[in-house]
Amino acid sequence: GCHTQGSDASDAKAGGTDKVTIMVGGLDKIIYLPAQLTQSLGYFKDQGVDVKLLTQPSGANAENALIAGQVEAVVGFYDHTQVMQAKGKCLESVVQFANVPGEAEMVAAQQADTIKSAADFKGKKAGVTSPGSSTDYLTQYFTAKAGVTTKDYTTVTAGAGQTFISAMQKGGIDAGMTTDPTITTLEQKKAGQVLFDMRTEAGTRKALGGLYPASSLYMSCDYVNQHKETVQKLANAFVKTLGYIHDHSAAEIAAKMPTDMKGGDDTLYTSAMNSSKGMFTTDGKMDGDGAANVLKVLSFANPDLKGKADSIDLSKTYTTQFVDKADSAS
Amino acid sequence: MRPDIAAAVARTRRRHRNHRIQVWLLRLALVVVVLGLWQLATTFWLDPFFYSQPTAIAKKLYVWFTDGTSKGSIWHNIAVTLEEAVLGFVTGSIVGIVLGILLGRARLVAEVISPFIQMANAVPRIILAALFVIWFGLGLESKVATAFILVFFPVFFNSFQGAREVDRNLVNNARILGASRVQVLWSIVVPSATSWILASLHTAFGFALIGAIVGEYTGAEFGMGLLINQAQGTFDTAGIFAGMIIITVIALLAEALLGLLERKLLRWRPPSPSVDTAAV
Amino acid sequence: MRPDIAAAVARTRRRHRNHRIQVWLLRLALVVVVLGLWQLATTFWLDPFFYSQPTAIAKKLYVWFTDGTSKGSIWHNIAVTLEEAVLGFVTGSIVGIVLGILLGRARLVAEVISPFIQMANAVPRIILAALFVIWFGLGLESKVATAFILVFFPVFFNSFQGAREVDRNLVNNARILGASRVQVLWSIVVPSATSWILASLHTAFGFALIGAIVGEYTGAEFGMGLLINQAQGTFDTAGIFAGMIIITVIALLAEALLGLLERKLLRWRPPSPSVDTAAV
Amino acid sequence: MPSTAEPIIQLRGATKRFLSGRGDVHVAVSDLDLSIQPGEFIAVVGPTGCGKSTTLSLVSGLEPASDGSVRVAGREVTGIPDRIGYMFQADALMPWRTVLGNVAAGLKWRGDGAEATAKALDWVARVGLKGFENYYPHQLSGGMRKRVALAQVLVTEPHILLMDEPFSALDVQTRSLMQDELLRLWQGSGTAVVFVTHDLEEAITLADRVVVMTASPARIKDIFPIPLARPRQVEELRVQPDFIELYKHIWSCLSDEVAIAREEAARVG
Amino acid sequence: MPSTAEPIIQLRGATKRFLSGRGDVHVAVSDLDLSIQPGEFIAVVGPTGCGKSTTLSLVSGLEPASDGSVRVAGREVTGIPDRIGYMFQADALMPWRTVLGNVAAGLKWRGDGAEATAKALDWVARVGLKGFENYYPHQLSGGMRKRVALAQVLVTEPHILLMDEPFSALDVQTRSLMQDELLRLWQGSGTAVVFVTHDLEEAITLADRVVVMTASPARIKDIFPIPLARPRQVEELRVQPDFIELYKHIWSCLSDEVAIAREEAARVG
Ligand SMILES: Nc1ncnc2c1ncn2[C@@H]1O[C@H](COP(=O)(O)OP(=O)(O)OP(=O)(O)O)[C@@H](O)[C@H]1O
Ligand SMILES: Nc1ncnc2c1ncn2[C@@H]1O[C@H](COP(=O)(O)OP(=O)(O)OP(=O)(O)O)[C@@H](O)[C@H]1O
Ligand SMILES: [Mg+2]
Ligand SMILES: [Mg+2]
Repeated sequence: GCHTQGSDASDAKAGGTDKVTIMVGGLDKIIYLPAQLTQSLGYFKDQGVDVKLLTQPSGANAENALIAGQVEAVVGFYDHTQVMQAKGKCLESVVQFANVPGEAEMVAAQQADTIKSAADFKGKKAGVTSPGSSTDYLTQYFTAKAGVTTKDYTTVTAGAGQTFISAMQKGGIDAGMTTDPTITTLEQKKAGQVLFDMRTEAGTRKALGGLYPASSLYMSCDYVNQHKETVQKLANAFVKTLGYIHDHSAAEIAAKMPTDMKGGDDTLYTSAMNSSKGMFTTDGKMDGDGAANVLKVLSFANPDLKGKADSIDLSKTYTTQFVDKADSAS
Repeated sequence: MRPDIAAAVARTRRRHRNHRIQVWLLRLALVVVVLGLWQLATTFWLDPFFYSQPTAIAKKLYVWFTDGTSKGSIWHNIAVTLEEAVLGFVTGSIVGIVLGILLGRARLVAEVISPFIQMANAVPRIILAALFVIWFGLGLESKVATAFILVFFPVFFNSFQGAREVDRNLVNNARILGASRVQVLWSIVVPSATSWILASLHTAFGFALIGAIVGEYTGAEFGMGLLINQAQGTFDTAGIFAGMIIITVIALLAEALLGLLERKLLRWRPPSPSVDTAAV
Repeated sequence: MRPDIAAAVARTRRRHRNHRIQVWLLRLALVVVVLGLWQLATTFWLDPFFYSQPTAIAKKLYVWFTDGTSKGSIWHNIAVTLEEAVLGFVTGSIVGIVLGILLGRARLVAEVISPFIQMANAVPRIILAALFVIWFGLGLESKVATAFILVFFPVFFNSFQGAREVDRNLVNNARILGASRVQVLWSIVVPSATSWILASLHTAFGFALIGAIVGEYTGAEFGMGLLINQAQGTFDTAGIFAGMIIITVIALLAEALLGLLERKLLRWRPPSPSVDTAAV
Repeated sequence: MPSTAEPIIQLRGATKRFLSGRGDVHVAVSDLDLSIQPGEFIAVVGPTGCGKSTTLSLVSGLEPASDGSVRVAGREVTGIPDRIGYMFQADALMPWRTVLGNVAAGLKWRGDGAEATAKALDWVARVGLKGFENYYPHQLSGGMRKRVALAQVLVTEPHILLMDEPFSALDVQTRSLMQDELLRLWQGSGTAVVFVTHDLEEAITLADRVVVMTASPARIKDIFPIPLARPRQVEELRVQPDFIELYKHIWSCLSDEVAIAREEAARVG
Repeated sequence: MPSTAEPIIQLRGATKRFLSGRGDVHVAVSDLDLSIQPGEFIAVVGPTGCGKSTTLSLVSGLEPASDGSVRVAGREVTGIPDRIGYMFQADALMPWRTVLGNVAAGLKWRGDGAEATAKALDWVARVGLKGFENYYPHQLSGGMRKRVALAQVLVTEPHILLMDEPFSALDVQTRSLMQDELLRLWQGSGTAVVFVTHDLEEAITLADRVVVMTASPARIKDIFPIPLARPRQVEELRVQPDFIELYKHIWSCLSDEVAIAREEAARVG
């Protein structure tokens, strides 16, 4: 295929349909499920937007594609908008899928007796998906809250999915942060168990002392200002999907997803969905305190934001104007 | 032709055919043994979650080829990857061959530039793939660029060395006979370097496929890389292997084409002794 | 030595030295021009967010080498990556050379096996890297395995071809003189294939480094790949480039060592005409 | 010198065909019948391109015969027979070994490592290359390379010695020195020599029997015994009347063939 | 045949040194002085390894002189002079081209593509290889390859022809045919020929002057004019008394050198 580049396509309205390319930081991850689900449910089409979903294994390069103008929007972690502001780039979240990270800190089965709280991380190997990722920052933050510094334990890059599972089974990591369906798989294989469940508000507050809005749809501020109509249509579609998730059972949602994305194991996927589906918001709205909490975490761990919390204007990192309208529309 | 000679020629043909049959049987046997051991091992000792199973992979392939994938028809995904790989292969080989041969004959330029080429060769391609997305966008171009860069280096280095290995007698003779620099390049250096270049092309198409797939990893809408990436994300080990098998089969087909080309280009060679010349 | 001859020899030495100085000056000029253009372009036209800047990279390198990195001393990270790369390089080259030469001389086995090797060569290395982490864990082994697999194929293919290209006259002569199969291999095939093998080794160390880094990307505690991955994760373009520069410098040093080896092994060659033989 | 023992080399109806270019068959030698006794010195002459080198390659076991039988020391030739020496028409020195290394190679390969260097040094001197021991082949002239190849073969003391135009690149004087040396060595050694040359004088000077081959495809046209007394002194032989008589006799046979070869070539295509 | 025009080849004090193995210097030829007129036929003889091929490579511009001057057609040699032909001592045919392709190469490279094939076909026939046009070099015998190389050079009709032992791999009859052909072609063509050979008979038969070189390092020992009438008939010449006289005279000069060369070699190392 000869793919037209997103930036050219966005301005071209073919037969009254807006064309939008969205880069998803892992189309198959359950935390980013609304993207594929909206497509499967046909809500984009209903709104008159022609959406192309691209995928990328790590969220970090997604921003690059966004800033370089290769795509119009990214489905990824909200915290990137803050980091980007520190780098002088304005990005904003327009639909917030979840106010919790959707991650869980897992403890390897062999270490279940020794690691019972953040304070027990001393001298252990803590797995993260990749250095400089949100999992890295969250780990640093919750251990620091328990008085354990990064010097006291080893951070190990363990990837996501099978490499993570294998590392945990083989003792390559003693604990580690990951998302579903890895969490559910680890539990089923009895290779690890949940220490902090940041798929729920309670667990997130326990680990981080507040919410941590993560999975979201964000765009460059310029684009949002210049294409309000299109953004509104996207917001409408996503909010409708969030409603759908709320109103339907895990099995019903799973049935809407392409078989491939479930990895051929329907029951595993459904049970993972079941434990994760609670994290999604119903209205796509950002929790303001949560945004502030994100800044707190980042200004602790991210080298660009360290000690610069004051210089960040949170109001420029997200907007609820579109979801507000979408709510009233539905 | 005298009858005894005709008989001898027929004998040779027969021997060739028998040899080919033998080779294919041995290959088949090898495949069967490997698949059998794999199936056995994953049934009794190894966790198929990590190692998958031939039967599971076969099932996956069956589904892909009958029902299609979540990204549309498998053929479409293959076509996308193939297009990227072929473009990268063609451009990468051509540029590699041309630059390699030219630098191989231009000593001063080669001496000045070669450390930089060595450096460029050591740049990890995954990082480059990320940069290419920024420079060339998410479309075809960035994947072709990744495939290009993977193909370019081995082809370049072999062409370069091949151009330097040319028999000096041949070059001298051609120069005396009135060949210009360009003609020496074209009539002496290129044919001499052919076996070097072909040796690198044997690996190059595999690299082009890898490049296309690495490119698709960095962001794509369709393609085998995407399917594999997705399989990885969903713990679908059978899907990973199924994707790899499709890729390797493509590579084999390309290799077969390349073999034909090689036989054509190197027809002037003395046949290898063991199979071909024995008693016509 | 007669005085006029001594003078002539001295003249040759001088010419050699001048040539070397010239080459180094040209290289330096090239570096300066490229860096200058880069700095200029990123100051006036290009976004340094994507393209970074030589000055920013220099600063980053300075910090790394004085204050260290978030993953400890930069030397430690270099050492980790280097260890993985060297191990992968050594094992990959040895296995590649040995198998390549043996298969190059064993026609039937080669015919049976070669399609499988072609297939293996087309398996994308990032997928393999992930599989290796699963099979061998997060430690040294999985990175060495990735480096090994990247090094193995080019070396194997070149050794294979080199072993097949051997002058048949030489082999016949050796056999007549009483050389056993092993001796023919060792005394005729290996020296003949040396330039083929060395050509592949030139690319191989770069590949070993890439392998180590790809391995570290997939999972690691220390290493240059981790630093680059981290730089990517934090949008630190200068960090990405700084990491790449360190890697390429390592590759260059390795290349210099290899050059020494090459000159030693190929001492028997007629010197190339343009520089060496001109009027002693 | 021919003894009546069992022949050490025996060709019976030996034929060699090549597949040429586009599938047609080229008959290089056809129906050769020839028996050579141990210790016999045979010279082979014939027009260029007739198949002399091909005949040697059949005896050496490097090329299998297409038809007929080739026996060496009573055994059908399948691989390379024991204790055979073959000096090729083309250059076959190892470019990565020095003169000394090249000459010593055969002995080292056969496991006589201990005396290899001493013997090799001796042989390098015998072929007149003292002082060039550490030169690489590309640093030698054409004639010098030929002499290295000669030393390389002779140092292994073969029982059967096949030589393909060994002296054609040498000047006359060096050549007669080499011829003398060869005869001196061969005398009484029991080695059977098959010596291909295009120089009839050389053939008669050296051999017990001269084999004249026909134009392509080569057959044996005639075999001439050379009843000149041994030991022979190369330089003196040429002016003896028996020699001149023999020369004329064989020459008339050979020159017919050469003429046929030319006509043949002119007629074809 | 020598004219009194400006010499077409002129060596003055030409010297060539090589860096051998471990840094020592080998003097291959030293202080050569030689002038060759257009249309002259010069034969060069000398003991093997003395530097004959090196001398040709100086004239051809393939190797620069270490000292002294080499002028061709009045110009100092820096690259390859125009319209020069050089038949190498070693094999230099392109293995990937057929006989015809090899012979036609020179003309095609010089841009005479149109008649290249016709002329090449003619030359293939003249060297007696009709019928072998589509053979690849590896399918030919040693002598046949030499003849292809000969045709390859002659088809380009050079003004200066350097030949390094061109006929040494040919049988006597083919050789004299080739010699005749060469003389016939050269006669009146104005081509200057430098013909290296180790066969003094051949040298005298063909040349206007015979240059005898000394043992290594080569110098010119003597130059003998050959006052035999032209056109010469190769076969008949050999028995003429003048010829035999000349032969004896030059031979005594040459054989001294060969003897010195051997002693030299024996003394070194
Ligand atoms: N591989 C081959 N394929 C086809 N024809 C071949 C091959 N090898 C040799 N021939 C042919 O066989 C014939 C005999 O070749 P051979 O080398 O034996 O001749 P020769 O008598 O040694 O000649 P010379 O004296 O020139 O060396 C030639 O006509 C040659 O073309
Ligand atoms: N590249 C080189 N390096 C060192 N020495 C060389 C080199 N080339 C030639 N020589 C030496 O120069 C001398 C002359 O060599 P040349 O090839 O000119 O001899 P030639 O007279 O042609 O002998 P032949 O009749 O055997 O062909 C020889 O002693 C040789 O060892
Ligand atoms: Mg022959
Ligand atoms: Mg010579």
